Amino acid sequence: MTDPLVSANRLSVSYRIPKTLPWEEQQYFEVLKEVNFEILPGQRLGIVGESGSGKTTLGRAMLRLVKLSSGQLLFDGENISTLKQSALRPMRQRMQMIFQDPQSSLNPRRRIANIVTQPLIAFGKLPDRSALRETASTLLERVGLNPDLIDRFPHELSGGQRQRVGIARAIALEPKLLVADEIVSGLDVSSQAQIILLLESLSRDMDLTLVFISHDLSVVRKLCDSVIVLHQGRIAERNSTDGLFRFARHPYTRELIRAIPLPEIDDNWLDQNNDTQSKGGLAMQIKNATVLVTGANRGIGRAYIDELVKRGAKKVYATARTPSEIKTSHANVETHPLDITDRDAVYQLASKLSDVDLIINNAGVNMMSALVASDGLDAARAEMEVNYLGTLSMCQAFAPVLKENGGGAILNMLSILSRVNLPLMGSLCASKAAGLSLVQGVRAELAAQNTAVVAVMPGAVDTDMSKDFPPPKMAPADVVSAALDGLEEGLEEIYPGEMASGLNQGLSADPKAVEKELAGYLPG
Amino acid sequence: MSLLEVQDLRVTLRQHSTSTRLLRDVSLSMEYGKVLGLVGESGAGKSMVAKAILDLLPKKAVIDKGEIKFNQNSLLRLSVAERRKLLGKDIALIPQDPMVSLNPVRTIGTHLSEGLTHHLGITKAEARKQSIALLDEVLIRDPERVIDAFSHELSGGMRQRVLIAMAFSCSPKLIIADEPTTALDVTVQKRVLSLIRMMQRKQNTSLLFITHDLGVVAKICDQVAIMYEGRVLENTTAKQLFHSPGHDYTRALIDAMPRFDQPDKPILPVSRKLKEQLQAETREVDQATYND
Amino acid sequence: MSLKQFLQRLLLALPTLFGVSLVVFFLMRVVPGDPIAMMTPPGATEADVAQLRALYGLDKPIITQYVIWLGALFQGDLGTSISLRQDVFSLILERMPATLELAFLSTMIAIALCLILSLAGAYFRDRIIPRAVDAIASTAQAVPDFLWGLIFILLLGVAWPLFPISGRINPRLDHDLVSQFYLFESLIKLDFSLALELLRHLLLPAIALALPMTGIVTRLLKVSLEETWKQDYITMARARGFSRWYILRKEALRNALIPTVTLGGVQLTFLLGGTVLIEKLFSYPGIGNMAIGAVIQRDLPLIQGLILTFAVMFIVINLLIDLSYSWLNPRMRHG
Amino acid sequence: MADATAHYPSPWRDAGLVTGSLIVISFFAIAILAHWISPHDPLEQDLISNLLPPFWVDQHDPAFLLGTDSLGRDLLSRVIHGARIALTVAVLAAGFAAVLGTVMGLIAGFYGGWIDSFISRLVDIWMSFPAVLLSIVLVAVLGTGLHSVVIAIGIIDWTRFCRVIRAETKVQREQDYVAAGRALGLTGPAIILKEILPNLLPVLMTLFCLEMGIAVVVEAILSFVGLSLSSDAPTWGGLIEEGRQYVHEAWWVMLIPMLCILTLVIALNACGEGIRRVYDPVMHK
Repeated sequence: MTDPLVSANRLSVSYRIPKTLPWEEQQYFEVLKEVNFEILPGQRLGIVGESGSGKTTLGRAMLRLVKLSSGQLLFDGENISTLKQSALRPMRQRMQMIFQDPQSSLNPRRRIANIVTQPLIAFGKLPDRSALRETASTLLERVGLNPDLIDRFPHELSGGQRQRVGIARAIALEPKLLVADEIVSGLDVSSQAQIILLLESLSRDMDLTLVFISHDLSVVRKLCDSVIVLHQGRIAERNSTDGLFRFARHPYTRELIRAIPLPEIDDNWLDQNNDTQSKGGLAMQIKNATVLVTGANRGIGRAYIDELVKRGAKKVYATARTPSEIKTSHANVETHPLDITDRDAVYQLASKLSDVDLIINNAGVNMMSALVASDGLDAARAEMEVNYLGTLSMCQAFAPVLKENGGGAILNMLSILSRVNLPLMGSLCASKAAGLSLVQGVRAELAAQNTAVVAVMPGAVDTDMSKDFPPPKMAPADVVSAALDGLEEGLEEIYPGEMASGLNQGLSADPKAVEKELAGYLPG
Repeated sequence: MSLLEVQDLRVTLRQHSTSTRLLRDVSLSMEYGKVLGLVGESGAGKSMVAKAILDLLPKKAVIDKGEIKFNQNSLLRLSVAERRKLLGKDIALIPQDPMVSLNPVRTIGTHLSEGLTHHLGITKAEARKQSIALLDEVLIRDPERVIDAFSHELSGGMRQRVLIAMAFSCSPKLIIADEPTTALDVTVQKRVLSLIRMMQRKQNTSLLFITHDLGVVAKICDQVAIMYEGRVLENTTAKQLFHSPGHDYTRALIDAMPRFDQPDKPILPVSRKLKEQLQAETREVDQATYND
Repeated sequence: MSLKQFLQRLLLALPTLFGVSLVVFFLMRVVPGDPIAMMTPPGATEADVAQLRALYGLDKPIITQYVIWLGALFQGDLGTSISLRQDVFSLILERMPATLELAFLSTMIAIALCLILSLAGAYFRDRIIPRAVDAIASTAQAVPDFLWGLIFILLLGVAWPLFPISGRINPRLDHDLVSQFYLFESLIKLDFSLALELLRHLLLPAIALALPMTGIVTRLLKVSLEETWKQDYITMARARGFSRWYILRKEALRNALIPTVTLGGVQLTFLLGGTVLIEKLFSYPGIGNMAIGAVIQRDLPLIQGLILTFAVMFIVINLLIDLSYSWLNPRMRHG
Repeated sequence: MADATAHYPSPWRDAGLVTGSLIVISFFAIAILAHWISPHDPLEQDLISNLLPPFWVDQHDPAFLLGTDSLGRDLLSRVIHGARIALTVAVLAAGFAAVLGTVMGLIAGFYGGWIDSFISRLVDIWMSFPAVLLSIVLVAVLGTGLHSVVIAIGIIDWTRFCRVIRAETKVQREQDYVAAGRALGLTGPAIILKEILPNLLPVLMTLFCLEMGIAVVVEAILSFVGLSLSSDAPTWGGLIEEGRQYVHEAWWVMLIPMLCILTLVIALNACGEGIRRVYDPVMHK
């Protein structure tokens, strides 16, 4: 693996708040709060945030243009967090910046030729002054400007032209790292497109590492390969651009994305209440997701396939022990045979389906077996084999795939029986309880790789598996719909239906009463 | 029947010996209770249209020709005093930058109530009561406190809410919103847009919405006029615009937008050829109307 | 302004005051030139000089001298004037009202002129009035008070002798004023003929002092009003149908005053400092005139006392300006 | 990007600047050529023909175009030589104040922090004295003579430069082009001298012109109270002081030097304002 070009460890920047009276305690305003990140060579990193999020400060801190209050900053393997400006000077050839406001970043008293060659002169790379005009012309041509402009003053150019001059100055020294701070925000969409294309081609041709600071997610999506979302001085989320837009995890990121007005007529867009926040967990959008569903041949599994397609999933892998039973006519549904108790098969499939970002562990069995009242361990073993071990295999096999794809999610179909016990089905309940425990453990283990792990715990559902249960029973489609809503909202535990949510509330209020009540609930 | 009718409006800036056309025979028509989006890049003249309606044209800008009819009355034939009576009462403005559009030395309450006392002739006490109600209407929490606050004590989104309350305070027939969300963060923009549309629907106001962002147009406008160099290139419904844009320039604007939901969509700057063609057209228009 | 901010300003004034005392004290002693030489009348003997040295404590180390001087200062003891052989403090107290009356009248004239000129310049949109205001203001600003004084003496004192050009009151005039605030007292006593006589003496020096300040503040206030006029909140007010005069008064003036007040404060101290020369020019019996006399008489204690008095007045003016600034600008009020 | 095609107005088109500088240049020419163009020795007394009126008044003597003073010295010659003293003082004192004030202002404005507080406090202390009184005292302490006048004015008026330059430097320092300079690794002094100072030149030139005018007046004031050069040196202020004594008998003794000061000061102001109008993009914003 290549070494990062920039790496920041608990980087903080704070400003002193001026004291009114000398004996008051010094107050600080923290702009950046212990930020950690790495930038690999050649990467195009977008830094996104709203005003006051600290994004400009982060850009300037990277180049040590503001004073760091704590933390470590490595550039090209060298610790520059405490270097003096004089010691930094030679490194500045390798790191350059383009500023937000081309009006203020170009000295109004200098001609364009002097502005763009200034870096070369500062580093003694232009020993022959007679070459100045020629060099300046070449630089202007590289950024798509007419070389005739070299004798002009900045105020004689248009906004887009000035921004190009800023770019020309920044690339004059052929730096490794280029930080561009909101450089298209003041431009018309047409000039903006030109500047984006210019940056794209420059960074490709010059092997630049680009840090692109912007409030505009659409531009970042176009230009960058990975994104940091800053919120109130902290990194809310970091992911590949693709990953971020496909499953934005932080509620703030999701709000940002939802607030982008797409040029598509949508009468409801303004009515969608963007104050509904996530419930604190990681969330994932189904739209454009690639989903694998186990046990897709029956009840809930089938409902999942339909609902996923309806919600705009890019691709659905429907798996079952006997794939021929999966009935679907959608073009983007692909069937695969899979027995989740067959660990090798699970791993084989994982290596094949490398684009999955949502796993729905739906497969499960119910042997309708009591605990003490049954003889032997076969039923219990079979249930554990599928409900617990099979699901675990799936998690083990697909976790790296999800990581590769930016995080993704695992959604495990459990039951309210994970939380309560039913007489005569104790064995199933135990396996489902193990499943819940599994969810919690896997969630903790995969938190670092940004994978959501969700438990869905419905009450009785109207499927062939629970045909012996008395009503009321939920329709599978409703369960699925509630589960996916919860996932999109960022819930970690989803209780579809009244029965499940009622029991969940009861459990947190008075578990004993629930136990008593359920003692009389008998299937069949 | 339309509320606002701009007909062949031609505005020229006369400075020293040169004169520059700002608006080239602009015609627009707004229906009651509808939202008309006025779209263009900077310098397209969209704000100039607003200024002409609001009697805010710069001193050196002259209306050479054309007509602005509001409610069947010609605005340009009214006296200064008569026009002032309309402004703020029947025609209101939501400005671009909420950070600088409130007077820093006057309280929010003064801003709101001076319009009410001036235009509706109610007492100060009554105006204060109504102002609090207005702040409540634009979903400001704790209006009793905000009314005595100064603008620097409020966030950008709050200030824009106050300005929206000011605009709607006298139940105007027409509101001109001049890039009302350009200066705001995108999440705040969405809330402010929701609020503007809520108020607009509640009072059945006509809204002239000036913006450069086609995304915003798609979300709030019924009709759209595309402007370039002081000319209206296309005048159509929003649905039509995004379904099949009529003018090459409109299509070019849509093509130049990056879209976060379509990362693979190429972004194309407006081509030089198209711009040259448009500029040539502008010159033609100018020559043809030189002697008017 | 919050109490805290007021405290801050007071605290900031302390080092200034301390610095002032240092400068006043050491200026006379450290720079080349012997203060005793400055004080002694021609033809003094060695012994006289030594005696004088001891009398003023000048034979002690300089730091000790400073401490003694400062200590006396805190007790309101500014020493004894050499030329007038009187307590410096009471001398200053006696002359101060004359200067204060002059400065006050002058300030009032300046403020009134500034407001009238700049509001007129900003209100009218034709070509003549704003340009006339500009011309008046630049001339008033370009010519210093000293020259204005001379011009008035020549024009209104000599060529058309409409006004007296020296003194504060006709010395032959009998009056029964008890305080040194002649003008204020006569106004309180409703003795308008006396007040008029006093005003005739005051008017020329007061206008001469007021004009430069009027010029510079008018220009800034007018520019500031024009800048304010371009602000979006003014555009908002115009779009809401308020009249130009209403907007100018209610919306623009106070904002425009904010940058003006700071400059006005500086100009006010210049005005006060200008009394030194104007009083001399018009033989007006205030502390400024006294100061020049003290320098010519080489009256060290009196010079020190007077400079300190001016410095304290300047610092008070600056504090008042800070207060008015925060009254004008709500941003300052809430810290 | 208010106006992409804005140009600085041509200095030749600015009537104030052109007239002002023409007047100032002619004053300089007169001062330099004083020896050759003055009809009399400025110190030569002629007690018989004292207090002669200028040419436009009856009973004037054609040998003394602008009349004579109380000692019968030729006023024209005295005024011409006075210009020499006035301008020497103006250039030297304004130069002294400008260098001192600009250096302090740049340092305070650019570096901020304690050094800024220190310099600001120093300015506060300075501004707490009435300038005229302080210069009179200074000259009294230093002794009369050209050098004391120059030092007195410079030492007092550096604050005028310091305050403005400090404020402007603070504004410039926040501009991104300074950050761009830093990103290029330019050191503090290099940024001050190469990036910031050139942008302040118009302001500096304006201040310099205004300060020359102030110096001319202060020199006149010092002469007026008898503290400038030796008492018989032909200074404008000295003439005014003399004229003040005979103002009822011979008003022209006061009028003529006064007109000289007035013209020069207004011309210098016009130059200063003109430079600001023409060259200063900082002000244009």
